[in-house]
Amino acid sequence: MAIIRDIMPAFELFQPATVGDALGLLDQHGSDAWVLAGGLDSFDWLKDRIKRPKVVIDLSQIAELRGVKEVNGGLEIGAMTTLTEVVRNPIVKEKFSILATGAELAASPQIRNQGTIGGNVSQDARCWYYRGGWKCYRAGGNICFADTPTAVNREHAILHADRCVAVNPSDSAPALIALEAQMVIRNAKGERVVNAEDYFVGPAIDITHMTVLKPGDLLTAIRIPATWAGAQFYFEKVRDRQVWDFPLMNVASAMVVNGGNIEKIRVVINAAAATPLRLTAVEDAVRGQPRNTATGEMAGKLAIVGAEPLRYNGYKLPLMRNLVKRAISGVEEPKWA
Amino acid sequence: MAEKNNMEEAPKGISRRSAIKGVIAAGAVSSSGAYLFRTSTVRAQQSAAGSVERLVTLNVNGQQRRVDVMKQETLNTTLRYKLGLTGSKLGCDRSECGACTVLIDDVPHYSCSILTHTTRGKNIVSIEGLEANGKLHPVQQGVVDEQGFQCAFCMPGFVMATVGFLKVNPSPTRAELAHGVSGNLCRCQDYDKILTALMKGAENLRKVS
Amino acid sequence: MPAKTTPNDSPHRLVGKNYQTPDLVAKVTGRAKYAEDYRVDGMLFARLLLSPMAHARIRSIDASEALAMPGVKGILTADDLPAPADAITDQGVVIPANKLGDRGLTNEPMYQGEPILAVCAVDELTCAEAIEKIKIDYERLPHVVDPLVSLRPGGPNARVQGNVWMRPAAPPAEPGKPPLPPPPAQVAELKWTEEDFAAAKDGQMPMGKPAEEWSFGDWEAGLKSADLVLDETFVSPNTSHQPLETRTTMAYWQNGKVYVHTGTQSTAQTVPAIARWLGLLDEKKQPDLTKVVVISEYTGGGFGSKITGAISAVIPCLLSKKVGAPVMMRISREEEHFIGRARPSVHGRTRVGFTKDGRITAIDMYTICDNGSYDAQGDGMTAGRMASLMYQPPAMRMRGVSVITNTSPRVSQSQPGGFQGIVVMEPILSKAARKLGIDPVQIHKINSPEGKAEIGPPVRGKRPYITSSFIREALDRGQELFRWDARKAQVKRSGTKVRGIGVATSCFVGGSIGFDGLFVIKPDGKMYVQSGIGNLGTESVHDCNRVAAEMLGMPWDKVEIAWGSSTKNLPWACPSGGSQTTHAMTRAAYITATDAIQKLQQIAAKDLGGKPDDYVVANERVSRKGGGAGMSLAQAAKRAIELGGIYDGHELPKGINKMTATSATALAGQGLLAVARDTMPRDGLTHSFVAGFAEVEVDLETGKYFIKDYLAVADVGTVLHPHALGGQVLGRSVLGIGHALGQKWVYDQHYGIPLAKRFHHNRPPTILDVPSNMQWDAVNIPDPETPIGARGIGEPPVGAGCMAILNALSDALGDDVFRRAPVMADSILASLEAGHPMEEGLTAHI
Amino acid sequence: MGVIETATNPWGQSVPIHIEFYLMWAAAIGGLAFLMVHAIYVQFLAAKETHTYSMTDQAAAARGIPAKIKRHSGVARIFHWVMSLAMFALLITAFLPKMGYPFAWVEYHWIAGLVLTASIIFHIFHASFWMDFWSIWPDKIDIEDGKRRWLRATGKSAPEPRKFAKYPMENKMYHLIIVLAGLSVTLTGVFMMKRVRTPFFTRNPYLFSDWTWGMMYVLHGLAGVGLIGLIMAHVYFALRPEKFDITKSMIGGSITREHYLEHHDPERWPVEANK
Repeated sequence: MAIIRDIMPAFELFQPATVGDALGLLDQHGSDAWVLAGGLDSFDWLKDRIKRPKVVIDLSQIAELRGVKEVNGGLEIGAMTTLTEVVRNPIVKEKFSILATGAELAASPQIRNQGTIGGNVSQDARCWYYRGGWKCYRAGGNICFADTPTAVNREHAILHADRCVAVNPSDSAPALIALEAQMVIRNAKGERVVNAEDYFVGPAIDITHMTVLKPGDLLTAIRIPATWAGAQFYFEKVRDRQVWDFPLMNVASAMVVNGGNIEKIRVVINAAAATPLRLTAVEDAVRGQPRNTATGEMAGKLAIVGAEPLRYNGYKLPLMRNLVKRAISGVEEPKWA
Repeated sequence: MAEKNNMEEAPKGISRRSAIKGVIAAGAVSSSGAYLFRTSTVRAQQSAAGSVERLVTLNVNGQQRRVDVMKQETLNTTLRYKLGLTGSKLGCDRSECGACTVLIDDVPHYSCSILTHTTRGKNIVSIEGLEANGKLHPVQQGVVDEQGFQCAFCMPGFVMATVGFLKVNPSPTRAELAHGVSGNLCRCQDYDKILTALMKGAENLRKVS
Repeated sequence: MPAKTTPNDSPHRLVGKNYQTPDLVAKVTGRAKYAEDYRVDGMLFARLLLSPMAHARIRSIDASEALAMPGVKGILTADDLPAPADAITDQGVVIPANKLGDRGLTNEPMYQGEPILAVCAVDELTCAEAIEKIKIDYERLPHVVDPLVSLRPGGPNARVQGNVWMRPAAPPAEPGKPPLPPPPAQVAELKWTEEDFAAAKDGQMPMGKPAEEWSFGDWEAGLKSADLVLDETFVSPNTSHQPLETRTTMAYWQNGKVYVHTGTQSTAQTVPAIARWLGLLDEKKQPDLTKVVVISEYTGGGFGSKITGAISAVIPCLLSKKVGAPVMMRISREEEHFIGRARPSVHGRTRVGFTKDGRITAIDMYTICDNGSYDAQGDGMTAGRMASLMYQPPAMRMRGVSVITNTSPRVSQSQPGGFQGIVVMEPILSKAARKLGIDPVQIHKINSPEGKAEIGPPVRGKRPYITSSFIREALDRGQELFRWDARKAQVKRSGTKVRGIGVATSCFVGGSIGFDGLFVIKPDGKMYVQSGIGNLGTESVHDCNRVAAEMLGMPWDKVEIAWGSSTKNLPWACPSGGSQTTHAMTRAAYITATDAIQKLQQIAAKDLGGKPDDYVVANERVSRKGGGAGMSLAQAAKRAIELGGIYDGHELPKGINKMTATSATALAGQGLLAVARDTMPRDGLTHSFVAGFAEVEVDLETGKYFIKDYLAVADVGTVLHPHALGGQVLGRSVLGIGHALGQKWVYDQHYGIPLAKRFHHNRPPTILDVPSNMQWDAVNIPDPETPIGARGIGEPPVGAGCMAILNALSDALGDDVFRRAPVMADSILASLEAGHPMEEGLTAHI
Repeated sequence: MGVIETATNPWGQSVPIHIEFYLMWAAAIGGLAFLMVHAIYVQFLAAKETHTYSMTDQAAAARGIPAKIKRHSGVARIFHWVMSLAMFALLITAFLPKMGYPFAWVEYHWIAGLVLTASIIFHIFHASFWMDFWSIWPDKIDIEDGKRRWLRATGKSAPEPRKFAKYPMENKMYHLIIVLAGLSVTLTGVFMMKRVRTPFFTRNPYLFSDWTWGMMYVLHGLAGVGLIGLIMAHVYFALRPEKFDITKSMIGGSITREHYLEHHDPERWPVEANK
């Protein structure tokens, strides 16, 4: 079949007004259905004619999926809340600013105006072989084109690669994991809640999916507990272009410092592996330590133990080391006299 | 051109399951111009019960426009090929360049990357809708004042992004405005002059409002 | 930084002043129509089927299932294309057709993404579904995407015929006769030896047998006598032109004429181009200009890629003829990546000798140009030519080879070859400055051209020279405006940040000659100017005519400009490319205005007595010198119609272009018609110059760097239109900066397939990648060899932009951190970590 | 539903990538069906076996045939069990994720594969130099006897089949099929290790053409699903009471003299007499 791109194939479109209706439709259409949130990831697949769902279920009309609610000092963010709405939310800004920072660094203003927090955490890998329609492991094939002697894999994984070397590109995911967020998933049978760090799934377990969502599942909300409200946060994203670019790597940390010592901490890195990585070994090592450069450096070195670079992504080792360091001891800003 | 029709604004948020389960016959609306992306003669797109109806009313530039819209149709296609509004350009069709930017309920969106059906019941403003009473919008006037832009293929998108951004931040610094329009690409790379022109536009807008 | 300088202190009435161009309101209201904005009754759509393979031969095409689909109207394959026709210029010179050129569709795809056929249907969705039903039997052929791989012994050839473009030497001239031009370039096979490859060490570019070579002076002695000799390899990237408007075209036929709505850099020159591509030739085998109408009021960028439109335009033209309906062929962004042309990458290895005080003694340069799949690209050799001008070596050897690869076709992009020459040379200059302890601005000044400086190899025993250069003045101005010395003294490192400053100079052709002007002064007293220039928003389509209006004392609001459609009786004009237009078309405007003035003087003398010389033209009147009798231009226009003959265009001068003559004839009798061809003398070749200054700040922990400030100072002769000039100076600077920051191509070498096809892969700079306040200035010294003194500007800022940034970066980080452009966070970080350049220097497309 | 799943390679060519995974269920169901049919046949339809012996126990004892007859050396038994463990590990790691129980299987799979490969290589050497190499391959008599059994089972008259040499016909046939499947799966598997990350090689999926690789995956898959059925059958027979003696011999190493006399022909499998 000759290949042609850039014209969306026809599909049946449903715009349910309630979550219940949406779940009913998902249940009815099973794996034929494609869930459309903001659509920024979906339309690429559809316009490239690589994915051809029979049915598209557009969640845009479901009011209950949208908005930020304060719950017990924490937040419940509807999955269809746009990134801009998250960024501009006063409580997010005040108590959980790391999420605002991360979300604001995603993509471009127009994308943030339409792209949703649920979509941002559930987005697919951006490996250019995979997105180019090459039939790789992630696409159900039997090869990883990005890890071959001639592959160009500058943006790919240095950790936990298993056949597939793609990375998770989300900017809000590491912030959410640092905040100990929980994902609320509903399907026709009921609701389940998973920790943000368990929401993502690596290729070793499921090579064709990025998250634990199964056909019929809907991410309906993200809950942020009060636990880390007002903690010390650090978020940094390194990217090639200062807008509309995926992270070469990003880091998020939430920290409670007491008397100069790190009392509580969560550190998360993304674009290093197929899932955002919570660095528990680093957390354990720095807990109780003074928050200073030495601790940061130790943490950085520890973070990259076991990392395996590919031909073109060796820079990700020092990058991850330095970002983890900064996430713990901060960045030394220049003092130009 | 599509007929103007004030009668049938699609109610927002109605459960489609409970809505009328009508299958609109293909070709029923042939008034929407000849340049249709599969809307009429070739192959009827079957509608399943409960799915969206193809005949919709859109609020574009303050007018109610009745139009036959394919399920997979993007707003940009509808504007350009069905409503004759070719001011919104298609530069990449992948939400990367911003040339297609329009305002939907005052918020800048890439019209190439939103389904027309998603915009039912919302106020859509394209570059053609900025002029009022034969006068350029202050932001447009800023561009004229400063001879902003070169080839100007990106211009409608930049102007719309600016108009949207200024609704949130009417007095931006140069750097803030640059962030505001950073979802738009100019390949003539005339960013400096563009920014000067848009800053002038912001100034013009502050004067009139 | 000082406030932005706007050279608006022009002594002229119109020239050098800002004004509102006549196309601006249409653009800002969305009413401006680009090719895809046109709608015609019964319009059909076409889409392309592209080759999935990097190199293949098509055995058979089975489109029966597609053609049987309802709504499918037709198919166009390479077999439907007319055979490439030789071109014959109006001087009768035969330009033989390139039989190995791009024809729009092909049966031997030379790169992945090359169009094989087009399907026409009632809508795009039907086209797409039909294309998916077409079965093509391909025979896969060997492919190569890396020039060095192809040059290896036994390496694959991208074409069946070979892997390099060779230019056979010109036949020896017969005594007493002018030398014959060299025959056109031919494809041949060239392989280097294992020894050639083994001789290159530590990331150096290997150098085997070249395809082309020139030299002047004793370069060997120059290198031998030098106090410092640097031998550096540097690689420039392949970059797509990526105009924001793709090469979408809509075409239909009416009364035997094809109407083509498309983007182009030259309304005038696209007419013969399309006629030739379509095989529409007259009895003299010249393109039949009466059969083609080009409509292109607005073009969404070209940068060299739409120089006379695009060959793909023939597809909707021919499909439209075949199916008997208008056909719109929208080109998607991805298709634009494949067929939209790109700048060829150049691998350069250069040995440069310096004296202790920084003067270059000799240059020995070798370039490998990644030619892409089709026409021979001259960028590699032009690099040497421009280096010979910019750095004024007393002696130089230039060698080069342009290697054909199975990658998308290349074509000139802003500063073609000149850019690569600057990119290859500037790191050496900046390294030499550090090694010799000379200020970087100084080392540029020491080696800069001045006045009628020489350029390139000798022609007939003598080296050609340029018209003028004031780059030293630009460097002085920049040094001051940028506060170079103060910045040099500032602290370099603080925290994790290092900052550095850089300067680079750059040059390119700044104008051509020999084009036509045409306007009519009508009895309504208005001046109706015909402009054949393409409208790319550089505003030269309007700006150049300000010269004529100025000379005639015509108020600007009484000037009407016709442009954008060949139905509008346009004169022959240069394409808006290669920075030709400002120079060429102000000259044409000047000579045409001179023609008008002479005619006005003659009419006045006829009616009012005396000699024509007794009259002057000013303030919309032609009147006797020192006051007295006169008539308004409106009256003169009326008289011109009565007089007829040369005055109203019924009689035309010899030597003007055929297109101009046809247009003038159509306009005859409407008023005083001025028409002329630029035959004015010019001593030297016109070139323009830019000095770029940059400060960057690098984060040593992430490898990311940010441009803190940028200033470009242009030496472009007289400033014509400050707003437009500023747009060009900084716009083209940012195009160059993009080459420093991240623009490149990426290919999978195994399959020969491009991976970076989207904006976020190819990374053209965004508004946040450059400072939100950039600066520019122009020295504004007129070029002595052209009446208005204006030269073109489009090209030189590019190289200066790219290399001022990279020189600033090496000022911050030291030598040997990077050796190819673009320089991105990954290579900086990895190299800093390792203490030596980590990025693969020579592998193509990574 | 075909046997091979194809995909479009980057050049737009259709190439095989692996078997259709429903074959896994087909093999399992097929295997199960065979067992059930066999069990039913043996239970209800087959003529009850009459026990005949080559000679009396006493006669055998008199001839010095020991009470325990060595069937498998210790080394051979270790080999068998190592191999069987590897095989189970391989089957579980290969098919459990496909059956909807995802886990990180790849590393276990190739490690088990290496164990299997190593044990097979060992076995080949061992069998070639330290065992009676030919004893496991069907010979002319086996084929003739096979025919006889078939004729008799289908109610036709045929001479009585002779008793077996060291290995019964089923054993030999089974071994033969296992050899084919095992070699297919291990040979392709070793090459496939070039496609995943191991400490041994740099990954290089471009070692062969897309088509060759695809066929290798298909062969690996076919042999793999084949092994599902084969292993099921093997386990089934090992547990069947009439074969249990043989199963025990794979643990203890010996069969009883009685079993020997009943099933084997001392002429074809001479046993060293007690000295």
